[in-house]
Amino acid sequence: MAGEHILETQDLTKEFTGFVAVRKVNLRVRRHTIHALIGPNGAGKTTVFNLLTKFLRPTAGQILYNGNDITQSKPAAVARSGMVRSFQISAVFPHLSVRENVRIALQRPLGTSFHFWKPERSLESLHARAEQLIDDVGLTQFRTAIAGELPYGRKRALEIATTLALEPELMLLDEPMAGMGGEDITRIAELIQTVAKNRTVLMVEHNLSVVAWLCDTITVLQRGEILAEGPYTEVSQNPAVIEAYIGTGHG
Amino acid sequence: MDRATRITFALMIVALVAAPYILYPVFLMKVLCFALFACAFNLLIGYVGLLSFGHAAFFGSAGYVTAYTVKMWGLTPELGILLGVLTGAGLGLIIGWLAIRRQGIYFAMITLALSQIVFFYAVQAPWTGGEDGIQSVPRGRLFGLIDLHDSMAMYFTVATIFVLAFLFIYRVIHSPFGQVLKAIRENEPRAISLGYETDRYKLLAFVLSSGLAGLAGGTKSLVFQLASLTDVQWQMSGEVVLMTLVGGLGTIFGPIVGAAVIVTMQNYLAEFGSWVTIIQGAIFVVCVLTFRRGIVGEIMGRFGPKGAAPTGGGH
Amino acid sequence: MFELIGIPPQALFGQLLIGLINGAFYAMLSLGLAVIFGLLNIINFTHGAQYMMGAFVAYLALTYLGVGYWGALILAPLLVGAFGILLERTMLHRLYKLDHLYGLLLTFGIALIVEGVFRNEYGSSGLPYAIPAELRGGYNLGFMFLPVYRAWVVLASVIVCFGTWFVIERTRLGAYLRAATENPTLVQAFGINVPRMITLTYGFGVALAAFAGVMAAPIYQVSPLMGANLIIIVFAVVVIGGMGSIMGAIVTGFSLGVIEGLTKVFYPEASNTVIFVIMAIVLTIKPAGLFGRSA
Amino acid sequence: QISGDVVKIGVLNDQSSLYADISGQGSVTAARMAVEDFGATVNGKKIEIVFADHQNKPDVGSNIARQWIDRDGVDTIVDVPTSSVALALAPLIKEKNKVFLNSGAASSDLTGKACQTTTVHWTYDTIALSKGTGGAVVKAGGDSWYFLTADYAFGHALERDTAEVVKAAGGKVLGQVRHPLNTSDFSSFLLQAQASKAKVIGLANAGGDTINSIKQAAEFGIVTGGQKLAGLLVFVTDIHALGLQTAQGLQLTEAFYWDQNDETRAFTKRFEAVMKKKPSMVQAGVYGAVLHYLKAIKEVNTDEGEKVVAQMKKMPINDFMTKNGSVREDGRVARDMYLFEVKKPSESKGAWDYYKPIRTIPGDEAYRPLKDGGCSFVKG
Amino acid sequence: MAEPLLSVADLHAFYGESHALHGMNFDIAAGEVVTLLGRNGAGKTTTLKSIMGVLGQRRGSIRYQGQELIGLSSNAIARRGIAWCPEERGIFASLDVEENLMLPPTVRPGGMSLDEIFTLFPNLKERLRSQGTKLSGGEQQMLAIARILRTGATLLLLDEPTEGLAPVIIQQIGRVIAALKERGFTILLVEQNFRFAATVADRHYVVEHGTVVDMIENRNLAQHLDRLRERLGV
Ligand SMILES: Nc1ncnc2c1ncn2[C@@H]1O[C@H](COP(=O)(O)OP(=O)(O)OP(=O)(O)O)[C@@H](O)[C@H]1O
Ligand SMILES: Nc1ncnc2c1ncn2[C@@H]1O[C@H](COP(=O)(O)OP(=O)(O)OP(=O)(O)O)[C@@H](O)[C@H]1O
Ligand SMILES: [Mg+2]
Ligand SMILES: [Mg+2]
Repeated sequence: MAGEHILETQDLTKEFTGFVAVRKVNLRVRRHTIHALIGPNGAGKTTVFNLLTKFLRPTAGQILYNGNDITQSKPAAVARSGMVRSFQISAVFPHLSVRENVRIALQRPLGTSFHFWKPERSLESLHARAEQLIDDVGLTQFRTAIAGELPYGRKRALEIATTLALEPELMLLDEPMAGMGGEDITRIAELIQTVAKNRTVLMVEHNLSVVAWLCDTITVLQRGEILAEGPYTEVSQNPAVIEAYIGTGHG
Repeated sequence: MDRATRITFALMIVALVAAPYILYPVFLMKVLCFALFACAFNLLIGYVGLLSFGHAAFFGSAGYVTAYTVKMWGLTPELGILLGVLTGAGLGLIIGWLAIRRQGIYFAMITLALSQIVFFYAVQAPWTGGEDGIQSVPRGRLFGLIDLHDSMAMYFTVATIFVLAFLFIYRVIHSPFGQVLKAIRENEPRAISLGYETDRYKLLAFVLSSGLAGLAGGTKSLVFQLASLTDVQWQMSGEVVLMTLVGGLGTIFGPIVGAAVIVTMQNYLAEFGSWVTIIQGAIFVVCVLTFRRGIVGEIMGRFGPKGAAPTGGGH
Repeated sequence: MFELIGIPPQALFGQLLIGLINGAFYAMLSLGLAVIFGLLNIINFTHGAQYMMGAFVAYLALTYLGVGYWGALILAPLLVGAFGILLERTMLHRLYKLDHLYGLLLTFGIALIVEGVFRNEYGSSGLPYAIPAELRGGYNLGFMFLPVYRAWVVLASVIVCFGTWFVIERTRLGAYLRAATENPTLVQAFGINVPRMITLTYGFGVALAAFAGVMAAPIYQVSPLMGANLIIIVFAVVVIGGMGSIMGAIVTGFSLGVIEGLTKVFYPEASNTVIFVIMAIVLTIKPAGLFGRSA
Repeated sequence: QISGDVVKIGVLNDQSSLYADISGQGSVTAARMAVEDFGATVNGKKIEIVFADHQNKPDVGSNIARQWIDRDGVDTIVDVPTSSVALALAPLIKEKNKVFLNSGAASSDLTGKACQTTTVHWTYDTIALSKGTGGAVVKAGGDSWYFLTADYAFGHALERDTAEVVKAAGGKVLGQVRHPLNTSDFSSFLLQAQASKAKVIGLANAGGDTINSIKQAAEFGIVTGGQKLAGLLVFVTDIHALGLQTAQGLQLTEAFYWDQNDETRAFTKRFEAVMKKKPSMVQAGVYGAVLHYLKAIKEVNTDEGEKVVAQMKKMPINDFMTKNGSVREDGRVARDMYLFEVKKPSESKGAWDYYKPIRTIPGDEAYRPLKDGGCSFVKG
Repeated sequence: MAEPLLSVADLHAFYGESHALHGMNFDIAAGEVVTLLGRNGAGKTTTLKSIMGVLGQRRGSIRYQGQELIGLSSNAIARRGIAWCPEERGIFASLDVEENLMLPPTVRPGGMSLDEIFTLFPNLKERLRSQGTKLSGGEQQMLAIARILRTGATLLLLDEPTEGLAPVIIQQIGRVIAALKERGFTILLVEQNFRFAATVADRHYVVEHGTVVDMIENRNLAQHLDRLRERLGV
């Protein structure tokens, strides 16, 4: 288990035809912390996520996860190694029930996922855990509902439950609160806090009060480059950040 | 199996046993072969959401291999069919490996393209006998014992093969593997982000499907004692799509019903001579316009539990 | 080095030119298919039948109305286009939200019906249609004899193709059409009458098929099945070009003609298969076809 | 000893595509006419006719045949164009000891390598066509050939047989190009044929392929350029589809033409009353075959295949199109064939007036000599 | 009070069998900025969809400038001067940013000019040539708003326009809305972020289970704050 940093990037760079979305980013995420990635729209946050989770290949630079270089590995491999993401545009399995959604995530560790000869019953052992996770995100009364018909906010909650099911060592959440009402926000925020106890969270979030409340470290991106880094109190005072992102008099 | 499925399955078995004493066995065997073929195809489209437009390649080439090995090398039928299955699966592995990374219509098209190349080979290769095909193939003795030239014996052999394959497919769909397939169909990037190498799962599904198609093709070539270009042509790939759709895409019994309907149609319409295609066309139009979820799909939609009905449409 | 392969250069020029000419045909045919798929998300398997109808209208117009080739060039697209609009209004429009499969199945069914009806009426071995007097004869290019009619085919096809391309890729109307394929609800909510627009587009695509049909009548067998044999190839062209990409269809159409032409010299048996080989290769390298917008 | 106390005749052919015009419903009508002329019964047993579409697919064909024989008690299967289907049926019918009266298929293998004691090949075959057309064309000075061949078994057979005839007659073959079935554009192949400088371009293909080749040959000035076309498998319906403007001057061999003599015209009149069009040689052949079959049954008073065919081989054939022909030991019907040339538009006196006779090829020279066929049960 | 610009009475809406709106009642006077607040799934989006006519099954009455909208097709409704910015943004992948921006036809004079739009959303100007969906989440949101400002529609339906936007941009949007109000636009705003809503709106309707359960004037928001908090569960 290498060092205090679970995730490190070195000069991470992504260029889209003639346009640099991420430029020489050196990101360090400390183990067992909640780390926020904020910045104006189009700063490159999602792109960074996509690079970290291998949904995009970097133009240059390296990614170290637990000390080993994962720059060349496949998305699924990365996920299996314990770094799991959620999506900005919510991602559930629309025609499966809420419980099945979570179960899909739970079944992988069983290692029977290629066993086309085993009966479905072999998965029922997972239901207890699944339902517990569902309760944790407050979807108890939706257990058997079809995911696609949940309102937007509920979908996000479900998505987080699925992500948690993988017992990730490092969670990457892209705007987990987007499109949620106050009540949900509070619940999810608390949820994140509890789960973060024994793991690490890297999140993109525009809701500054949430960021202030949850995050230990904050990295501000602008035009693909790191503008500032530090605890909220410090960063939020940084004039450059105020000018570029927070603006005057809280949104 | 849930109750409804159990009952239907039981009824199916009864029907299978009774049928040959009422209907013409060779015709029934044809239905069964195509039903099996359609089920194999449905495994892919219905449960992985992959539309293969090249399944004739597996069906047909398996037919050729079975016919050839039985006729020329004098293999026993079961060995011949086994080789057919392997051919289907092997070919499936190659074609699948090339195609699997493609999405939607492009997947359909690359499978079509590759199957057309197989077709070309079938036309050119000397051992397949051009458009004459491989003719008067001996049915031989099953396990060296049962003489399959007796059409009843042949029928019950085919029926057994069919039922076993059906159960196999059912199990695949309701296995842990099947669950992952469902997830992939619903939202692939999400499945990836949960740590599944979706391509591998799809490929395995593809190979299973093509192997089963091979089983159907091999069996058919014994039933008709003939392997011919018809079974490798793209029209055959089209036909199996039709059967599956008519019966009900993504329903476990749909393909069987679909195959039965289409084959019966072709069989009894044959006497209408030049009107066949018109009537056929009309039936497809009606199908699409009125009961789109296919016969079985509609029934499940009407009477079945909520959400049981397959989900027509989407991407 | 041509001699090495055993083909004198000028003969090869001839073959290349021929290829280009056939390419013009593929381009014209696939164009309609591409337009329809691109804008309606329907794989129009009736296209072959509609192409055939075009040719038949030409024949019927000549024998019963005494309307000649040039008249037919106008008449056929109008009539067949109208037929297309009828189809769209009565059936196709119910399928847009569904999977491609259903559109494909429906149009395939319609194709069967149409071809069946024509066969019952006019038999399967076809009907005569002569090259119009103005376009008989040919030019001697030294390395080959170029029939006037073929030259005309190329000219017409080039005009039609680029006209269509321009409208769809470079005009406001085109932008509406493209947007409507993605999210008709929203486009309509912007104040555009999407249903009507789509109907007309389908009519236009069908008209293109009919036009190609008339162009084909003098040089190809005019029979109920003339389209059935062609549709799959034309469809392949569209796919290689990238579904829905007009430019793709055009470029692929022409280049395919040439490649096919060469195959007819060096490995004639494979000349119907080469397209699929190319399709396989292209899709393996470029997942969404040459000009396709990958999802 | 008539099974099921009824003589059931199954007309199995292409009802819906390529060969529907030359066989199809027309053949059914011809069969009905034969039954009519024979009298509705044979030795007091009813005669019935059924028909079906084999879609030119061997498996569909053999499926229907099995069903007919096993379930519906059909005693003979008639017509069956498309060599591949015919070749698939011959052994099947033999196994069931029924009779196969083939009129529509071209392959000479039906009475050669693939011969069966229950097969009668009635109207024509690739050899007769190639001998007729090939021989005549070479005689007329067309002594260097280039083939446009459909890359299918029947195409190869047609090319092979014709090439032999040409060589035998002292001509030479300069080359051939094999095109896939259902090619729409032949200009490239035609250019190659042109480049070969051969005097004659032999079209060893059928249906749409032949029509397209001829149409485009005219367009590319092949004929005006001095080369001749020889259609090796051309039916009068194809000429109709081409129009005389394009087809004129083409030489071809057929076993029957509606406008040959009073008898043929009489038959045509009756046929046309039902079908609204002229009969093809295949349809005419079906009439002859069925009539002869019924006569044979009358004699032996059984419908067992072997016996009936044996009897058919004993009796001479005489009907409106066949004059003292005979069924040879190998099942080949030996009868005169006719070489025609397509008229110029100016010569044609109206609809369907297409051919002018060139010469008659007597039955004994029109077909392959018995011994050369390699038919298993032909002794000596 | 004068005849309202838009008045919704006893509006019911359905998704297949599921009944999403159970008799909505509210109205908007010309020139007003009104928000619909409510929890997830309350029916806010559905309301906008019903007004826009993109949702087939709806009952009740929606009167705009005195004319009934129910029964009209959505394009007809748009032509009357109503524009909609959907929750999921609906940026077109097959169009580049500029085409996306220029897509909606002008239905009335008096829309914003491109320059004005670019001063509001500088990001867009830089990315005019790139494919619409290649924009970042937030950029897509800006584009979605920008394009309906062009058309000159007088009633704007904005569904969570601040979702996923950086505070600076949110403030910009706030200014835009203010500016639009100046020009006499009428705006119906769906919001979760009621702190933002408070800065721009005249009145707030609170939606619960597909009906309006409360209406609060922005000026006396202060005293009703707890009531609202408790309703929204903030
Ligand atoms: N596939 C792509 N091709 C071209 N440009 C892209 C692509 N993806 C993103 N970009 C550009 O890269 C920049 C960063 O995008 P990104 O999605 O990372 O922004 P973001 O920080 O997530 O913004 P937001 O908070 O609005 O989601 C944007 O300007 C976007 O236009
Ligand atoms: N496509 C659909 N099919 C079935 N039910 C739906 C659909 N869309 C929405 N609903 C249901 O309609 C109700 C209202 O949904 P709506 O999207 O209007 O809520 P909302 O207030 O906009 O929530 P959010 O703040 O998350 O956008 C919800 O209960 C939801 O479950
Ligand atoms: Mg983002
Ligand atoms: Mg909403």
